[in-house]
Amino acid sequence: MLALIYFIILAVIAVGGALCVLFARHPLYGALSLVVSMLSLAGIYGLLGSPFVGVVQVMVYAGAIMMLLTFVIMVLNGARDSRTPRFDKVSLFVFPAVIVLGGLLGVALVSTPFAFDAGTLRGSVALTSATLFDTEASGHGYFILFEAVGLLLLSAMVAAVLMAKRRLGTTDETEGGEN
Amino acid sequence: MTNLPLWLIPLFPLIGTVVLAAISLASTGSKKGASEGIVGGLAVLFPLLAFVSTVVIGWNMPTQGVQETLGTWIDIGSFKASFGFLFDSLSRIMLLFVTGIGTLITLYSTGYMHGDRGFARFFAYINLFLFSMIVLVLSDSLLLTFLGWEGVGLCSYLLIGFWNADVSNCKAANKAFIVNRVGDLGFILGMITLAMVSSDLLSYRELSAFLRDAANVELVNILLPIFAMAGLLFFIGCTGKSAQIPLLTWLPDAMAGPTPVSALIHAATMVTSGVYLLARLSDLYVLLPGVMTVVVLIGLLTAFWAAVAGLFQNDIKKVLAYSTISQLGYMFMAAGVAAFDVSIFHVFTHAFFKAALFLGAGAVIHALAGEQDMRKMGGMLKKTPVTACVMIFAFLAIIGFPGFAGFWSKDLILERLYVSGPMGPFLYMMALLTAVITAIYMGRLMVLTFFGKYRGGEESEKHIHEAPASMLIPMVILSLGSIFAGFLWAGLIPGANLFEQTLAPVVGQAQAAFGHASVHVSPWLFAVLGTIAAVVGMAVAWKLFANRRIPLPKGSSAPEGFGATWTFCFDKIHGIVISAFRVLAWVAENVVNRFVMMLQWLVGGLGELLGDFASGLQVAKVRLQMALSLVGVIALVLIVLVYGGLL
Amino acid sequence: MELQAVYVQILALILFVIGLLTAISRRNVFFVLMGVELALNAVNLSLIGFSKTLPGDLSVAGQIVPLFTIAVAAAEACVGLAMVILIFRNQESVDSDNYSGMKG
Amino acid sequence: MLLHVLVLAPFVAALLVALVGGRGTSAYRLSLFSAAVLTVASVALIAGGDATTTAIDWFKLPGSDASVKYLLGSYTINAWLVFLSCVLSLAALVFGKSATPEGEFKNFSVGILALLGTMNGAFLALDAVLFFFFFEAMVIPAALLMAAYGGKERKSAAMNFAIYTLVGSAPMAIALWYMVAKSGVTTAEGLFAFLQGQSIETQTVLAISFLIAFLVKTPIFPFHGWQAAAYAESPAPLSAILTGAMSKVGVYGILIWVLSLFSLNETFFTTMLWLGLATAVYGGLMAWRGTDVKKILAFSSMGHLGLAVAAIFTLSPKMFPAVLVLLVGHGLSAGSLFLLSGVAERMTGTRELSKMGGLVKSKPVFGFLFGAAGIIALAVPGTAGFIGEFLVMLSLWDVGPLPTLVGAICLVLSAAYMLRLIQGVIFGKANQCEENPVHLGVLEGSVIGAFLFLLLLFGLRPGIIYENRTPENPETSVPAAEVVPADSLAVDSLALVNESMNTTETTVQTTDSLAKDSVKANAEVTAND
Repeated sequence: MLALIYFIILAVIAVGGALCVLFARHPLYGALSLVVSMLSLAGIYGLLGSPFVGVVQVMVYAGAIMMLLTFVIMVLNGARDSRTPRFDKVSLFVFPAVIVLGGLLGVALVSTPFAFDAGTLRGSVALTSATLFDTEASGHGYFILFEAVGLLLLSAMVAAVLMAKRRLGTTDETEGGEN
Repeated sequence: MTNLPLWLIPLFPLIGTVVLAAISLASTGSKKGASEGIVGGLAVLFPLLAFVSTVVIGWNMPTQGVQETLGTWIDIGSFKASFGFLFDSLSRIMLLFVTGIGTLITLYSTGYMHGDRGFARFFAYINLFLFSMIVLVLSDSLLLTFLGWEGVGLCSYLLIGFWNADVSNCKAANKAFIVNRVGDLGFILGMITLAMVSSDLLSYRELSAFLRDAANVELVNILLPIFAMAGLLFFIGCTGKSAQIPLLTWLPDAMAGPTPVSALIHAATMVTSGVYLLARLSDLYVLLPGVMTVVVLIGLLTAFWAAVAGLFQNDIKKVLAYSTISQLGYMFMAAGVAAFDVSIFHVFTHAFFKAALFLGAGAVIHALAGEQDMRKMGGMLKKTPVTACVMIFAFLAIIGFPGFAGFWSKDLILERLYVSGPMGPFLYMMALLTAVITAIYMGRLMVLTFFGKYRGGEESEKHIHEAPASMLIPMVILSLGSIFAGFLWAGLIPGANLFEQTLAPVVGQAQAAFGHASVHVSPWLFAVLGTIAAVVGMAVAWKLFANRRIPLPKGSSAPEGFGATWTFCFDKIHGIVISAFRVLAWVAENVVNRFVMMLQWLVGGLGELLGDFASGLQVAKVRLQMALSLVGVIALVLIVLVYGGLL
Repeated sequence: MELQAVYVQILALILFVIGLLTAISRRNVFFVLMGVELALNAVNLSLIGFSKTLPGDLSVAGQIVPLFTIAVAAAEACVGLAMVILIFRNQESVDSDNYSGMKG
Repeated sequence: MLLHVLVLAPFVAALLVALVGGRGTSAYRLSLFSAAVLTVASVALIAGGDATTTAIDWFKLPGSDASVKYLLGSYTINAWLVFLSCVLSLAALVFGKSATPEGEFKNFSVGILALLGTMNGAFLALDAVLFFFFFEAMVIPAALLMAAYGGKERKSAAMNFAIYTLVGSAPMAIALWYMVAKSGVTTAEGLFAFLQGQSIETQTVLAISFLIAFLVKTPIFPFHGWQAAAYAESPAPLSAILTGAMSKVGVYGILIWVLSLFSLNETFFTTMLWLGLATAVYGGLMAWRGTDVKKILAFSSMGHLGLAVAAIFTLSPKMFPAVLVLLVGHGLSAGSLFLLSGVAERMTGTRELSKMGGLVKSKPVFGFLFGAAGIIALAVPGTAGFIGEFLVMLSLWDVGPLPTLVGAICLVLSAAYMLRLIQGVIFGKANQCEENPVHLGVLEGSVIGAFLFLLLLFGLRPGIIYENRTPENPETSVPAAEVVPADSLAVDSLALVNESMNTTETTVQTTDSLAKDSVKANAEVTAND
């Protein structure tokens, strides 16, 4: 009962934050409300019994990524069109389509019987580390995946540095990248 | 008994071909070309060796002949064929005169072709021809004969188109090859028909044994329609190779080749292979009286038609070409009344006198620096006496003047025609009439060429010269042959029937089986009538042409007016067939092909339209694209849900 | 009334829908990025929610995968923002419609 | 081992040439060397008789539990076709040196070697999906080479070629997928066993789907729209490979992947027989009217292959050697004619027959080779072409006289257009200036010479081609569980098809068969005497 109440509170905050993102005029407001939404999601993760994911959510998402985003928004704030209209003709098509999609999925969800299982494992740090690094118990798969993600992050960083350097970006290259 | 192996005979010309072809190719780089002495020597040497080995083998030949199998050619279970040679009395005679006359004409050519750029090439072809011809007559099965059969056709093509810088020569060569191809199809289909019964029957010996065996009479009777079909098809092959109606148009055109080629291939040897084939298959043909009637009628028609056509020709070689066709008609007539030995005898004598005539004509042409129109000749008797003598002997032989070779053979043919059956007297009369016409057109040729005054220009008269010795020697030898060859089977002289005795083991049984009407007429009567025909013809020719003013030619030497209609009527018929195919080809290209292409473009155009339509749907905005892709996502979700049973 | 598994999924669905709407219908490139992040979060939530419906060891995968998702999202944000900066330098615009260079 | 080498080594060689081969002669030498080694390997394959590799699982086909096997096998017919593709690729590389622009030879040779690998793969594959993979893959290098080094209209010709062949094999892909999904096996014998249980209508539909792909590849009227342009616009060495080896994949496919798999009814055979004959006549007529040297050769190829297809569908017992000899003979003779016509094109600067001529005078050796190749292509007795066509006519006769007659007309037509071609190219007056810098290289000339020699050799000893060289092994019938010899599969099922044909056939006259028997008996009796 208590869990449900917590859940409802957190869910309302999360949805509210998300709606703020959708309707915000300025990206900065949007970013801030997104942080709120993510924080409440972290709470829900904890509520559901995956505290480690929640913590990572707070640290990486709400902390690092959103900070980066906010920073960039502030840097580029002088853009002449940072206040573009929120919605246009495309939205007229997108809204019904997405709502139909959501409706379909919702129907599917509601009509499918499933429930929490009492025997689920708690997503603690211990469990996570054991799964990721104890290769004898859980096989090599996760470990290799973990290494690969590390490599991906590294290469993403390198790519970002390279792209952001002024000299390297010629007009042609950017257009190619965009397409 | 020790003897030379049979494969030695074709081997020599084959070596000659390879050697001469190598010389020809190797000497293309040099300006002068290979030494004519060496090339000529080699060219004569190999046919001569073949002739010698033929004589040696022929001398020791047992009566029933020698058969040699060299190895398997095709063996696919239901069809077997092997390389094998059969040397019996028939192939002996054919080989003797093929290699003998071949050698003589090669010798002649060394003089005739003197100074030509393709000297070595010419002799390579000639040797290849001799090889093919030897294979043709020496083989022991139809399939191997066919190798020689197409081989000689191929050499004929190469030699007619020898001077290939002139496209008209090439056209004549193509015509010869293609018309021969049509005949060859008859040959192939005939072989296939026989092979349907059994592939063993393609072997001459097996075929004869099968047909002669008394135990097979019923079986043969059942199979008679198949055999009749095969016989007819083989005869079509013969009409192609031996220039009989309806496939005869190529031979006059074939005169585009060098004259020795005309003498060797288109008079003495290759064109007679049809007659040879009929004699080879005599056991088959005597069973088929219907087919034999066709053969004799075609022979008669050809002989008569070609003789008349010979009257209209102005080109000296064309006259001889039509005369060859006409004489071949005689041979087929003889074969058609089952007188195979006589037909081969006429082949034999004809080879001598027609080769002599051609070589003589070649010498005349040589003397006149390439002039072939008889209307520009005349009075050559004094200028080239040796040539004239040779020609006169050969002329007397061809018209059947008593004592000369042609007299004996033609006389025998006429006799056999008369006694052949109910149609005999009619055939005899027509043949005799043809003999008169033969004498007329040949007399015309002699008169226009050798008598009267020279009608060419003053300038060219000075250059007239007698041919060199290398040309004269073969001519003299051949003229001797055309005088004396007939005595091998002189019907009037008792005991002088060596030729008949020789051939008896091969064709005797078949001829006896055919059954002649027992009419008995004195052979002297035929001889007298034949002589009268020759004399009358000569007299008419002399009367008509000796003192008449010959109109000087304008333009080509082709006949005009009625002569042209008569001469070219078969060309017209061929033309109709060819234009039918041309129309078919036109339809194939312009209707069928267009239609297929149109279908192709229709489908292609539809595809292009669809593509344009699709690319029109494409939008430039990334966002819109993503939005549109939502529709797809929805569709996918719907599908999954519906199939998952959730909706 | 207890917390039901389906509630979590419905929340995830709502968040996903809002994220998708933001990503597609907003023109400002920052909103596009944020919409994508939101949708990713919704998916993470869905994964964890479903993993809790499974017994024992089976539930582990659903709790590990969101970690990787977050890492990939970090990489994506990193590269994406670098690209935004780069394009902004050339085009002086954060309107995603202006970026379109596609040929139809 | 040899089989693996023949399929995989060309790709390795192509890779090596691409990586190591420099600008100049090293690429030439390397590619020539590898092609020569492969040719030797193919000869060894022929000499070694039947062989199969052990199956290696490759991947699972989506939608079925069948696992595609990498399984190769050789029996008489495909070993010879592999020989053709190897030897023609070697020739193409020899001629390619002068036929490609300066410095482009490396890429050209990479393409040719890759093409060789795919062709060998298609010929040797015993697994249907593997076969299909190679069958499709060979279009890519061929179309690329065509588009890169061809004549004026090369782009559209290559496009046409690629679209035609790829679209043509789409039904085959579907039919194959259906069969594999249903049966769960991909090997030929497995599919054969599966198909035995299907109704004749199902089999016919599937067979037609297969057939269309092969008819397009061969090509058979009316699926020939791509052919003339593709052959004419390709660089001559590629045309030689296209006609000499690649078109044989179509005939091979009809023989092995249609006839031996499916049991079909007589209507089907008759239709295909007449379609083949129609192609033969049509090709002959079109070649006769053609004005472009390479188009004439293209249509002539079409005619010959039409005859081969017609022969296949006679289902006569003589058909197998007939088609094999015809294919080998045609591959060599048409290949050499295409190669030579490419040289002629460079000598005269045109492909128009009316503008060529006189080459025998200015280039005697070339003239000799061209004339000889042309005459050999006429099926003169003593050449492989004659044996092939004669046996084809024999097979046609088993169906009836009318098909034989049509086949015979094709022979006359082939004489007509081939003589026209020879006359137009090498005879007549020379239209070009004498100082032509293009010459036939020594190596090029000797390659053609070797081809012509082989044609003569096969013409005199055709047994070399159709004899089965498998060493006699009395125990082969016992351990058949593991590896079924591929040849027995092909031949057995063919025999089966024949049987089913013969039971329905009524055209064989009883008297004839009676006569045949008694003649045989008679011959034996006389032999004993």
